[in-house]
Amino acid sequence: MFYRESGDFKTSYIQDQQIFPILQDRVFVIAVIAFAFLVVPFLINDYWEKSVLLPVLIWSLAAIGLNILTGYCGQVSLGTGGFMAVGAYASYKFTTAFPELNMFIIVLLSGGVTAMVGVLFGLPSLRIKGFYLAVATLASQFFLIWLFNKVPWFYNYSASGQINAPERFVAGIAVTGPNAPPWATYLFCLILVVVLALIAKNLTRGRFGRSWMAIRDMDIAAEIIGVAPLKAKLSAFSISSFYIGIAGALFFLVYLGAVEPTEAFGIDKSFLVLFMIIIGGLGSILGSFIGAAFMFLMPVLIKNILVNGLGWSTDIVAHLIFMIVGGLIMFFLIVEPHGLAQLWRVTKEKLRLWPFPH
Amino acid sequence: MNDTFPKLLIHNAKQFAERPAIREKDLGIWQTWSWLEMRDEIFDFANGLASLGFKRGDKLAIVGTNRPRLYWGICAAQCLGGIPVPVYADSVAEELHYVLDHAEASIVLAEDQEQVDKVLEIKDEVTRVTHIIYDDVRGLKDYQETFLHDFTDVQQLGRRYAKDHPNFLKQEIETGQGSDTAIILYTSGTTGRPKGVVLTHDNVLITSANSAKEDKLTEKEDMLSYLPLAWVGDHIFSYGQAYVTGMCSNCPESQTTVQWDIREIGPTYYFAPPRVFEQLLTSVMIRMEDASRIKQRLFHYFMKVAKRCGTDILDDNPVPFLDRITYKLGDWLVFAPLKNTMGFSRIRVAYTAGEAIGPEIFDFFRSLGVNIKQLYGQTEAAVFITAQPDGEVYADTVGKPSPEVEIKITDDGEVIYRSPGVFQCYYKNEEATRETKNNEGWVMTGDAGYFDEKGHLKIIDRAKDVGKLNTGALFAPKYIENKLKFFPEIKEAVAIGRDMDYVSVIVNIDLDAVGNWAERNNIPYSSYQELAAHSRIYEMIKANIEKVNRDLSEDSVLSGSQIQRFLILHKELDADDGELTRTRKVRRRIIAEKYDALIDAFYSGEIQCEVSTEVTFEDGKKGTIDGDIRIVDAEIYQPLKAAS
Amino acid sequence: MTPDFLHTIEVILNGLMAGVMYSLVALGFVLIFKASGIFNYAQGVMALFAALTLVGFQTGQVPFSHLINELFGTQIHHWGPGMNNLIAILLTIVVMIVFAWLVEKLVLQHMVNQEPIILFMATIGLAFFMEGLGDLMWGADIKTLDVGIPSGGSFWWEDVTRTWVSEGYDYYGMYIDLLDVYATGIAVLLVTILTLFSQFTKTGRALRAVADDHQAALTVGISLRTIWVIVWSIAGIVALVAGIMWGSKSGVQFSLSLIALKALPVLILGGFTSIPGAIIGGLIIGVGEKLFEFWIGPLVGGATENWFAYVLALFFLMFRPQGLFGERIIERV
Amino acid sequence: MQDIVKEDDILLEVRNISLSFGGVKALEDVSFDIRKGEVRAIIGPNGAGKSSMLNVINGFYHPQEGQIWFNGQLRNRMKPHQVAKLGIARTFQNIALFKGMSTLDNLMTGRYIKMHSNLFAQMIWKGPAQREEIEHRQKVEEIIDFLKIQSIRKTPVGKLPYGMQKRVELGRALAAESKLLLLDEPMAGMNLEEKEDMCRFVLDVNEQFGTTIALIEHDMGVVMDISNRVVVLDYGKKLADGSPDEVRNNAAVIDAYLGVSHD
Repeated sequence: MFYRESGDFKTSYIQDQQIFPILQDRVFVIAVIAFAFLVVPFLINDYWEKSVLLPVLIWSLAAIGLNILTGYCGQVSLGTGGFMAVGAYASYKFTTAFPELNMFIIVLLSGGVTAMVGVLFGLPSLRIKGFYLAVATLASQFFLIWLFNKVPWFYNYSASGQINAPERFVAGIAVTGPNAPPWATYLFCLILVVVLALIAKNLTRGRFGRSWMAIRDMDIAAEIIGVAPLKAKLSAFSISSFYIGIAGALFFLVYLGAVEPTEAFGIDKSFLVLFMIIIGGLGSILGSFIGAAFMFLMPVLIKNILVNGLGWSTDIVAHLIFMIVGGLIMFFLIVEPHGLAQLWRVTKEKLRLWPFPH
Repeated sequence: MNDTFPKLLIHNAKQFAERPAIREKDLGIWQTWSWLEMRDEIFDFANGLASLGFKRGDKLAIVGTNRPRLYWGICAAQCLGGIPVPVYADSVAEELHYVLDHAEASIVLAEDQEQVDKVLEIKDEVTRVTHIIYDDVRGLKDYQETFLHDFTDVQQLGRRYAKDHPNFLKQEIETGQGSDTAIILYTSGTTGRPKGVVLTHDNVLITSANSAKEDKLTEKEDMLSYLPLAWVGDHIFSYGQAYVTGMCSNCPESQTTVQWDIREIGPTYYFAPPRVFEQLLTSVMIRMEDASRIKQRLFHYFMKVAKRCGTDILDDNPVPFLDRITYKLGDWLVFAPLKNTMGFSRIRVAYTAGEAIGPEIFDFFRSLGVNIKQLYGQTEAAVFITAQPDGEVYADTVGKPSPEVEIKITDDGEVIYRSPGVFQCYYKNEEATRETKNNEGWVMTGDAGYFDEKGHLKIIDRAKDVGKLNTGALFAPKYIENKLKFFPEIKEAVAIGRDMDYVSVIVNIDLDAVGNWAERNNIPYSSYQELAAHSRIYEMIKANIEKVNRDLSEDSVLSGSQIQRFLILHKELDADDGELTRTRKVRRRIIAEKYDALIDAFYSGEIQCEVSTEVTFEDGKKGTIDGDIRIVDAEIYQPLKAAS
Repeated sequence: MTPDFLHTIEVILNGLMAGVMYSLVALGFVLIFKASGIFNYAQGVMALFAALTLVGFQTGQVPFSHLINELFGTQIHHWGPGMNNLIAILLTIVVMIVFAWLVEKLVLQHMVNQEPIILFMATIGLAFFMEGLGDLMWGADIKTLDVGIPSGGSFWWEDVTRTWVSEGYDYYGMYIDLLDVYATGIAVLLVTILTLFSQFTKTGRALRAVADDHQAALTVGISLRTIWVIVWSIAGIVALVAGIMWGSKSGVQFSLSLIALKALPVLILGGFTSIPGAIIGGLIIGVGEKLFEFWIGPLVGGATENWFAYVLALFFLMFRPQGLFGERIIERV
Repeated sequence: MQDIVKEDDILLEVRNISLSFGGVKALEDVSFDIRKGEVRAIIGPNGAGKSSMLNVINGFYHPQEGQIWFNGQLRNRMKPHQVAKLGIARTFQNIALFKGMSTLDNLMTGRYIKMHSNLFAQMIWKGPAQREEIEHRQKVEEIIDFLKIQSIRKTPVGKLPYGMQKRVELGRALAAESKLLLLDEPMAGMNLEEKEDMCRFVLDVNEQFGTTIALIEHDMGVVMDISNRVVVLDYGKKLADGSPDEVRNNAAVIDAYLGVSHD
């Protein structure tokens, strides 16, 4: 209905291969990003920052990470929580060890560390597939968490065993610690998320992305074509972990501020992110955002309505949410295994053909 | 003064330099050549031709579909003062043989393996052909013939040739003038051998320039070049007007992908024969059939709105404010998306011609805001004889004389004209030329027509088919039949009346249309015959005929030839029974013989008539259908205006 | 014998018994996987759910009482004194069967010939759903479960073992929880029943047929769907048993559902398709993690049970992906 | 084709290949060669070991005995993706396309070994990565044009009809611009018309790109017309080897096909 593609033709492969080939889409996306950068920072307040924007951004990042591994390369992982923890602890060590280091660099370094750990735990994927691998990744989940609990070096021997984010600045403005202004933390995350999302898109639409999808769709054929499974899978693991690590770092530094590993990065987080990409859409960057927003905001919304609205007791609502989430997962896997992203794609096709049905 | 296309090319390469000159959908994208690039491509090829010994006056035959390189071939030949001779891509070997031989072509530019094979097949008979050049190498790799060249190789030769003869091409182009022959177009004559229509640069240039000015075409236009290269229309629209205005012509990926390609390009300037629009309309209706309830509601509601005020808004006549609003809404919800799916979003000017277009088809597109207009033209006139100016568009006229065109109606009603576009002669066919063109340069169209009070030309029929009733009133069977056929219920109609007292019509109903009408009104029927004989159907047809009579009565010239009596034939007219040509044209003589009984009945005033006709079934068996056919009288209306 | 040695034996014994517990859960996985190729992550939650339901019946709780009270402001909690264990257990079994039927009806039959990994994720969803449901029905508070299985240390065994120690050491004997002993007994019983069932009943044979290949099953004349319902019911019952054991050992609470996670490495060791494998795998893990904790634990700060099983499984996978008893996977091209 | 050939005309040679799975013999002492630029057919009844032979050639299975010579050098125990780099591409009997991807992406993936831009270039996209992408897109488009699959360029291959999928898979193999192209029952399950198209394409590939082609078929029909030489396998043993006519008239072959009992 809104699409007017006629006359918007491609005279070069560059045009043909852009991320959003349709003019209207481009305009829309640019508008959204502009809004996020130029308008939101002036409207944002503490509530929106802490209970909506930051978590959604950060979870989106984690979802993108897992989607690269699971959605694009077809390797299911239940170790997301563990890898986020790695990112968090790495960032903690870096911030405390090098107080002067630029925060962006710190975050990226943490991602790098996680990437290496990811490769390590990715090795089994060369021998094993499917849920065998999924189970194997549990090892990383539990082992890593245990590690951060037991080895004092990680939490700088603090009595509580917790880690706390020190106050750090970007261009003289605090982006971590209690005094960081909402708009600053928000922009800090937003920049990272936007840039990283773009990079993820570039990777997935290029040579690497195709090798991953080849492995996912038909690993034998992929090998015939010359894709080395080792390279493809490990690169997927490392890049995926890189993203998840950064998400973990932000989760700790910017969002929570103080972290106790079993609490913050338990197995439930691994499942949460997995659900995000299932519902959002496996193999879709956009889906990662939608899924993250949905899975995080849906419970918040329900809580607001039932607890604040109808004054139900929180634990009952919590149970309800559990049921709803579980139900939704089954529903989506049955009805639309490609998630909300696919639903969006379908509607879009309809709109393009409007008023015709097909 | 740029009086030839090569000169125009040089000029455009300066003026429009980097603007797109031609595009082709190839390898997944619209490969584009700017005017500069196109000039160089053409010059290289021209030099190449020269180095193959192509001289002033030589003929370059061009066989294939719309491909940039074939268009370049036209101009390249003209650069050297040679004469391009496009040939229809679908013509079979002997047709090709005739043209190559008759035109004395010395070099053939062929699109691909298919065409090359055709040429090779007849190569030995057409001895004048010295070289064959092909555009698409696919499948031609291991052809050994030495006289076979790849287009790019020829261009290579050309570049070398240009080094040795730096000023050669420049001089050749200088020496060319407007009065030189620009092209020979062979008209696929319905009768006898095709005739080669000789047009000069002036012919093509001036008509193109005039018509382009009329529609204010600029270098910003995009047009889809998908009609046969060898057809004069394409030559004017995709070549003549393109060079004159500097606009861009776009070649589809292949003949089968046109509908997608047009959707992508979204031309601003477009030509299509009526049937194309007709097919589009039907496909729209069919596709809407399986749309959801709401959508259908939406669609039909807003189409009503469009019917009410769409055309007026297009011609910006006064329209009530509320209508404007609803139309805007409709445009956003239905019209614009619809045009988008058809590729009509950007159309500024679209033309249709060749035959009469159904009014409701015509109005459908115009009410959507697609500015279709009709024109009347001929190869002999380099197309434009008349055209409809913006804001003066009617379904039943072909418009006003184009600039610099004089038109007269002869005493027996034939349209004749004189214009700068008038062709020189039929190539090597003196007496055919004399028959069509007298020495003051007036050309016979062979069509009968007249000017209505708005000053628009109306074509009513082929001149030879037009006759008179005994009353002396003018009688144009085709005109009447077409009007009848525009009703979906009527499939075929045969009007009788030449040298009779009044007009009578034999009608064939459309089994599909009437059939499901019958189902909806639960009228049971087992066969065409049964349905045809049904009284309700008769009523329906009668109503249609009377509508036609009313139109006719308003017509200053034809009001005398209203339909007095009609019948619905008990069988469908069929090519297998020789009643129609394979192209579904009515064979009047045969019908007159076959159904003389009916015709007598018409004029002996009977209301009932027994007939028994022989038919051929699908399996070729013969049989007879007997029928007892009712003949019905129709209302005749008083002429509104006295015949002029 | 030195006390250290005896300690080690004690650890091993405890390990074995813990292992039996794992095996009990793993058993449920294997059953379902063999019959339907589904890796049922929800098995652990099923145990929790079963236990909750059992307690609910025993104590005569009103299902969904919290929700009802929330909605209508009522104050109902119990409908009566409860019922005796046997009836409660039978009722719970019925519930589990109904549940199995529902799962097949609402989920599985819509997911035939989906990739295994998708089904796996679906069962994760199922697990979440049931967890929410269980808590909503019976309340999330920790409940004690007692079906009359004796528990506590066995003094007789303490006395016996005390005499084993060599002269000159003072040793107080080995501690073994009776519950574990009974659990082991019941586990053995259960396995034998299952084996008999699958050997000597028509349905049992059908189940095995399905395990081999689905087409074959159809020719046996039992529809795949009934098979699945049966298998899920059995798995449900197994879950109940496991639930009772764990429940009476450490109370009925959320953490119960986590034993599912512990069962996964067991399966990897034992192979997804082998009942004996599941049992032996369970024992290995049980003994392994206890010993590891006993020897290495103190050096690295303890709590190694959290991960030992998984890491063990991980290394194991590297060298024998198909597990101890699983069939060899041959790459078809 | 003359029968005495110089060493360097031979593209691939298998010598005394024996392969067995846990006692089950799939191939027994099979030897034959494939010459540069020829169309070589490997035929035989179902279960004759044809596919196993292909799997040996591109490194899925490693024979217990025998050698494989490619382009004049011995290669043993190579992984499939290494074999691909040597320049051997193949299609599969039961189509093995990347269902989740469009036709275009499938073909682009086919060029994987030809592409080299590194991770960081890929991340930034603009610049080297994009340049490479486009250069290869052109190549792929030529193949799309060659196989006449323009209209399905952007359709997910999962949605395509069987015949089309076969064609796309051929395209993916072509995209690798390999020296040797292995086709595993390219015409299986096709109607006559599709078969003829496929034959046309196979021959065109062989003529236009000069690619050496080895194809497997279980029915003799079509293959005989398009192949220069035919090797016949049965029960894992080589039954005959030679020109189509020789093979057609070979007694043993006739038995194998008319199903005369083996003893």
